[in-house]
Amino acid sequence: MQKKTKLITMSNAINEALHFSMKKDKNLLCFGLGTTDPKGIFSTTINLEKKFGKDRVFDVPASENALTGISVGLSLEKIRSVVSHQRLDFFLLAMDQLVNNAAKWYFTFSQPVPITIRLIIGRGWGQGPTHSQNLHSWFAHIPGLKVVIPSNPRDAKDLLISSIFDPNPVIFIEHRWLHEMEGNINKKTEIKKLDNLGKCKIIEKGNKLTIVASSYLVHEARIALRYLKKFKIDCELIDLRVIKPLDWKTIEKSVKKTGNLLVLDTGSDTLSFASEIISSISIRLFQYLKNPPVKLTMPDIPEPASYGLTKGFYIRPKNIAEKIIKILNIKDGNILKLIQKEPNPHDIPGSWFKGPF
Amino acid sequence: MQKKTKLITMSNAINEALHFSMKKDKNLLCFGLGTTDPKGIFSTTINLEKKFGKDRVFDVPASENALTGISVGLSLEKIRSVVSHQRLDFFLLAMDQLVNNAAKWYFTFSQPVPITIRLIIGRGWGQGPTHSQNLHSWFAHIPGLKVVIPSNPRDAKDLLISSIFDPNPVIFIEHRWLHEMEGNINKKTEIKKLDNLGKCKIIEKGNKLTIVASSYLVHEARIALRYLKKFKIDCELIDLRVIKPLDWKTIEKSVKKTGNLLVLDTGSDTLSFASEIISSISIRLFQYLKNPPVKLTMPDIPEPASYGLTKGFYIRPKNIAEKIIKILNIKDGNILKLIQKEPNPHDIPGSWFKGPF
Amino acid sequence: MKKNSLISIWKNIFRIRYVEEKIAKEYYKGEMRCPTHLSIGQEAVPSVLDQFIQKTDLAVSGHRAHAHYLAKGGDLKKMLCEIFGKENGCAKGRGGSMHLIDRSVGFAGSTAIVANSIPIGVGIALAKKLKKKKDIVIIYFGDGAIEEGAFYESINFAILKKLPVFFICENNFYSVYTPLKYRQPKDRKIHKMVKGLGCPVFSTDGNDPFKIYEKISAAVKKIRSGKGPIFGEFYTYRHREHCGPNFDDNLNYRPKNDLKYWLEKDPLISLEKKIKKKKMIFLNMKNEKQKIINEVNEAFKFARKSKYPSYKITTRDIYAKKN
Amino acid sequence: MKKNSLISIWKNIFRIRYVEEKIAKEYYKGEMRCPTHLSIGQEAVPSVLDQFIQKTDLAVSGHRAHAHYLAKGGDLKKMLCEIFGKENGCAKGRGGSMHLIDRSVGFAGSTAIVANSIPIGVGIALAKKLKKKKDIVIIYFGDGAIEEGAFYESINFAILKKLPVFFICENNFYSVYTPLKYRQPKDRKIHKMVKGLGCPVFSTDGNDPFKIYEKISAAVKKIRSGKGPIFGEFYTYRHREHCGPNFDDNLNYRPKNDLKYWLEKDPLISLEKKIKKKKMIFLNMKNEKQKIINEVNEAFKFARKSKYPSYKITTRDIYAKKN
Ligand SMILES: Cc1ncc(C[n+]2csc(CCOP(=O)(O)OP(=O)(O)O)c2C)c(N)n1
Ligand SMILES: Cc1ncc(C[n+]2csc(CCOP(=O)(O)OP(=O)(O)O)c2C)c(N)n1
Ligand SMILES: [Mg+2]
Ligand SMILES: [Mg+2]
Repeated sequence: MQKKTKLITMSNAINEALHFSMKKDKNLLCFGLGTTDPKGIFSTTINLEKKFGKDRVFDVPASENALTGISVGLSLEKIRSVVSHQRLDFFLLAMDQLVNNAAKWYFTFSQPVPITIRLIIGRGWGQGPTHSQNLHSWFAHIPGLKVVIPSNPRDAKDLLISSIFDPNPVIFIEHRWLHEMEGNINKKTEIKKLDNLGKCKIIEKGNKLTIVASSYLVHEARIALRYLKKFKIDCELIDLRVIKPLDWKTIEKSVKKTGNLLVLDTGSDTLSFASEIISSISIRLFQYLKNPPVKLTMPDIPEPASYGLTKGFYIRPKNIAEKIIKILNIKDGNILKLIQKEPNPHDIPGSWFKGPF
Repeated sequence: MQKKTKLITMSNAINEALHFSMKKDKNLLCFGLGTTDPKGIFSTTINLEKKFGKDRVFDVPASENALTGISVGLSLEKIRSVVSHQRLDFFLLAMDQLVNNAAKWYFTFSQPVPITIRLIIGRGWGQGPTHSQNLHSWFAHIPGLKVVIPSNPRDAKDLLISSIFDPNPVIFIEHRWLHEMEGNINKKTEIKKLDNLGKCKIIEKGNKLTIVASSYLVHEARIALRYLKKFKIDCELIDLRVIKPLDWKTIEKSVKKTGNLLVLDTGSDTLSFASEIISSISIRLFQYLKNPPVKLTMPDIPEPASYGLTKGFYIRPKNIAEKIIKILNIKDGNILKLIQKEPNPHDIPGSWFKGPF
Repeated sequence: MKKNSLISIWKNIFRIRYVEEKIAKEYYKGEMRCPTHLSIGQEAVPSVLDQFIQKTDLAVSGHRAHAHYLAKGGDLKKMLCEIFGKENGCAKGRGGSMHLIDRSVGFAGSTAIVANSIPIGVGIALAKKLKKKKDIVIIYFGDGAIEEGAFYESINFAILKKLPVFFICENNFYSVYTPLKYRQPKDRKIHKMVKGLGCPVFSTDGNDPFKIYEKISAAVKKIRSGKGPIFGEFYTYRHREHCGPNFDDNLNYRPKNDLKYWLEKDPLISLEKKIKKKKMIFLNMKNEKQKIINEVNEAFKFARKSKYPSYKITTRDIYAKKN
Repeated sequence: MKKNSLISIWKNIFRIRYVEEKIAKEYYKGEMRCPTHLSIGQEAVPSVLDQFIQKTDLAVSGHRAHAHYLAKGGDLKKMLCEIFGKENGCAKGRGGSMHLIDRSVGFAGSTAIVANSIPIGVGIALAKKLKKKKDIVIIYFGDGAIEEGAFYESINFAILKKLPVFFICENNFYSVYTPLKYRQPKDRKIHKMVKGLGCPVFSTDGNDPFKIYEKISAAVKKIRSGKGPIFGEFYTYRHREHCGPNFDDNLNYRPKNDLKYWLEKDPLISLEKKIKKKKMIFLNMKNEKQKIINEVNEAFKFARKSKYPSYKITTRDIYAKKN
């Protein structure tokens, strides 16, 4: 029998989602800086132009704000579009169109605005203060937006397709360090079987503590958990996938079971999405919590460029394991002896990354 | 003996702060749409141009993004400026200059960026979805910004002066409904006696519950508390004043004392600043909390324009009192009988407001 | 200009004027509770444009949109209900005066942030072009809006993609109280500046229906032929305060001479004068006026009588549902 | 052009070229760990401008700023340390190649978001004007940056306020891999478009120091006299990939003919040819080269030897302190 799944990188999965969607919806457009260039936005838009033509797939002027409004205008005429930005930071130019138009249009005028905005978060290799900011909590604060943050190829593909066919504006956030990460996806995509946006996934089952993570941190958490399992410390790991609307049920069910909560976040600490989760859980499940909830977030500073300054800057399996052990009040000082430290070099996602961008 | 204080509206207090600061710092500029027009941004910029001249006080093209960058550029040459926007919503056009330049410049280049950005939040009288959004939690999420939200004339004056003379970019948020509210301020301003930004104020002392509020909600909370005092329910009310950097000490001290926390917020619920407070308190003072913390925020929808739809839309003393009574588990059903309901009309700050803006 | 056109233009102007005057007169009563930017004095351009466009042509606008909405055929009752905040409002009472929409006649929406519907219009035009429709898109905005980067980015894109957009700049010389000289280079002619961007342009007296007619006639034809966008600058003047029902020239922000000049060029009065001078007494002007007056009064009554939205707005209203 | 100027320009160009080539050559080693946009092929404009400006004149730039920084007199060691991420870096290692600064010579900062240092430069110019200084401000950017609304808003303000800004557009025909035709109207000349905005403009061959010299000489004089901004468009070409150390013309995104044309117009090679042709053998070119090579090699050694920042960066680093 043939296997129903295949191993694929996340950027290829995204590319497949775009091909699939453009085939399915003959009106769907795909544009943004770099969309048709030889590198195809880290390979995610490769061959789209060839396959679907210049009318539907095109490069654009550097005009992030207008382009966002243009995608809204298209959607009002029932033309969906995927607009890509190579860094989230560039998209700050477009907040007026995003918030005042895309997010509020349906509320104000009862006309849906199905657009998908892909934003890529940089990290490491000197990306520095203006190429690595993750503002997913900004987007989640805005009524009317949906916000998706996949952590693996399967989700990236499924959720991108779901985003595209959702009747609302969706912010789709890709972590640059995940692009080359491999994972299994179904060979065949059945659109009916895809989630509506708004489901978390339990990645590891466990009873002692609930860990909520998203994006790259899901992987760091898995490494930590795999390690801790050897010591019979079994935690539940939830991958958020979609942070707005949020699947509170899955998180609450898990916290009710474990009574302990650790939330990981790739954004700055103050007003991080982790804060939102801890706040809501504290409000609603106060009596279930055995210990104070804990978060592990990026500090309230931009990412510096220097290799020296980013050493120890990121959240690693060891940091996660430390928190877990502290929350669970495990005294054995030796447990953390062998856990994976920060790899060397620490500022690249893997040996495939040769810089510079 | 002459009184050392005087009664003054908040818009006059702001006007005084601007006059004071421009006199003190001969380089200080004040600009933004409407700055020199006959209405003077709700009277806050009246007479500045006459007093300090066209070079230092001027109206501008509708170019919010560039103007923000221009104020950053000025600051690099040691010229401070106050840039005013009649609605916060308009300022969404300027997020690139605010976040990528103003907020990150000092971190990146070790050169201070002393600028003050005044943003006014509309409410009621059909302001609707694009003239009434309060995004203070966005600003508080950004490393490098300071965020000030005064609730009364004295604070407005003192904090605006402190903001102007702070060496960092400060977002100064004024609630339109406070502009005509009166309060006592010192006749004489002594700059040395002013706070550095980052102090909360305890507005009412109490033992049963800590209420954290800001901006217009401080007044609604006061009404609720004054009412509840008659029933011997004494709560502590903290006015945040400056939400970044935040004076955690004052809040924590109060919660340690009362063991109960209610946070009010004029922003949308998800990722509201209330969430941040509840999250941090739950993390750090878990063992002190007698009951689950509670928040009262605006719902995750824009403000609608219609008089009909805004009925019951805002947070009022009654809503606050209800929450307090619920948290404290007070069973007397009659307590709330006489508390102030929503005034009629509910969509104006007072009879002084005749519309339309 | 054919007689029929003239009649229809005059009707448009008179009707808009009457609606706006009535709003102004009754605003003080406190029933129309929203920021309201009246079109009085600026009725001519949309009233003439109406001659050349169909329902399938789409229009977007900004904060001062009443005239654009009405001339496009937007439902008067729904507009008034919106301003009154009633559930029959064209935006269900959620938007108020600055957020008008009537998709059934091709009014695609007006928004309240300066210049922010311009990219929306360009996006709609891209859709029209991709669908190989002959329809055009009208984007209305003021002399202040062209100062926003959003305008510049949008028109660049429209030119680049040869989109069927009619950019209509109603230059009334002011952005709120601020005259052009504090906002734009001395001696700039906006249309010439836009020409430099690569867009065919024209300018004309925006209060003179005959001149407007001629210019717009040619422009719409050209845009419809697929040659790309055109930018028209129309000089005009608002009679009343920027936002609200009153006159505010007691504040002395506009030169008395200008004011006088433009009030004499009131599009309604001067058109009626011309009509009379040319002895083009058609049908029965008085009768026509009365019909319009009745219609408008009726609509006001309807709006007053209409209910406030009875539902409670909740977070369920924030997302569109899949169908 | 005086002989001294020519020598100095050639030195600038050669020095920048040598630095950039060395970065390119050694980038693969993985010590310079940041996105790096080389100026190779585009050295001429800043190298000539250097003749007309002082330290009190300030410059800002974007992602491709090495040449601008070096020609302005920016400290080479500090620049390399920044690229190597070392604590002696001009931005203490916080910014990397795209965030250069050297206030001591008037290089006010380069930033990495397209067009986003343009308003900063305009703000600095306003400060200069208010302080009645004779200094001018140089704003460097590319042909892509002019597509951003930020550019348009900024230049409007600079014209309006007659600010002493020299807008320098290095038009290398590409924004990353994307040619002008996908981004701007056909037949647009950027400088002509900008003229329409109300700014005096000129254009010239950005690889020919003699032509640049003539144009810049007049422009700087005029700007310094207080007549407001000038916009100069300089046609030039980048030799290597948009970001990174390699050649990438194997990807075939640029017409072979163009490439050939521009490589032949390499500012260093053609200048050296001209110098030789004119028999302007000055001093000892070989000697001068060696001096520069030694200096640069020395600086690389210094950067390599320098320490990574030894402090741990914390939230204490985020706010400036009152003094
Ligand atoms: C981005 C933004 N900035 C400021 C405002 C406030 N505002 C509302 S209308 C207006 C004037 C715009 O002038 P113009 O475009 O000429 O239109 P007019 O009112 O003259 O018709 C301004 C500045 C706004 N709504 N949005
Ligand atoms: C706002 C923004 N959009 C996109 C980018 C990605 N980007 C970096 S450099 C660049 C090209 C800009 O082209 P140009 O201004 O001509 O400069 P050049 O690289 O040709 O020197 C782009 C699009 C960015 N940094 N910022
Ligand atoms: Mg105007
Ligand atoms: Mg270029």
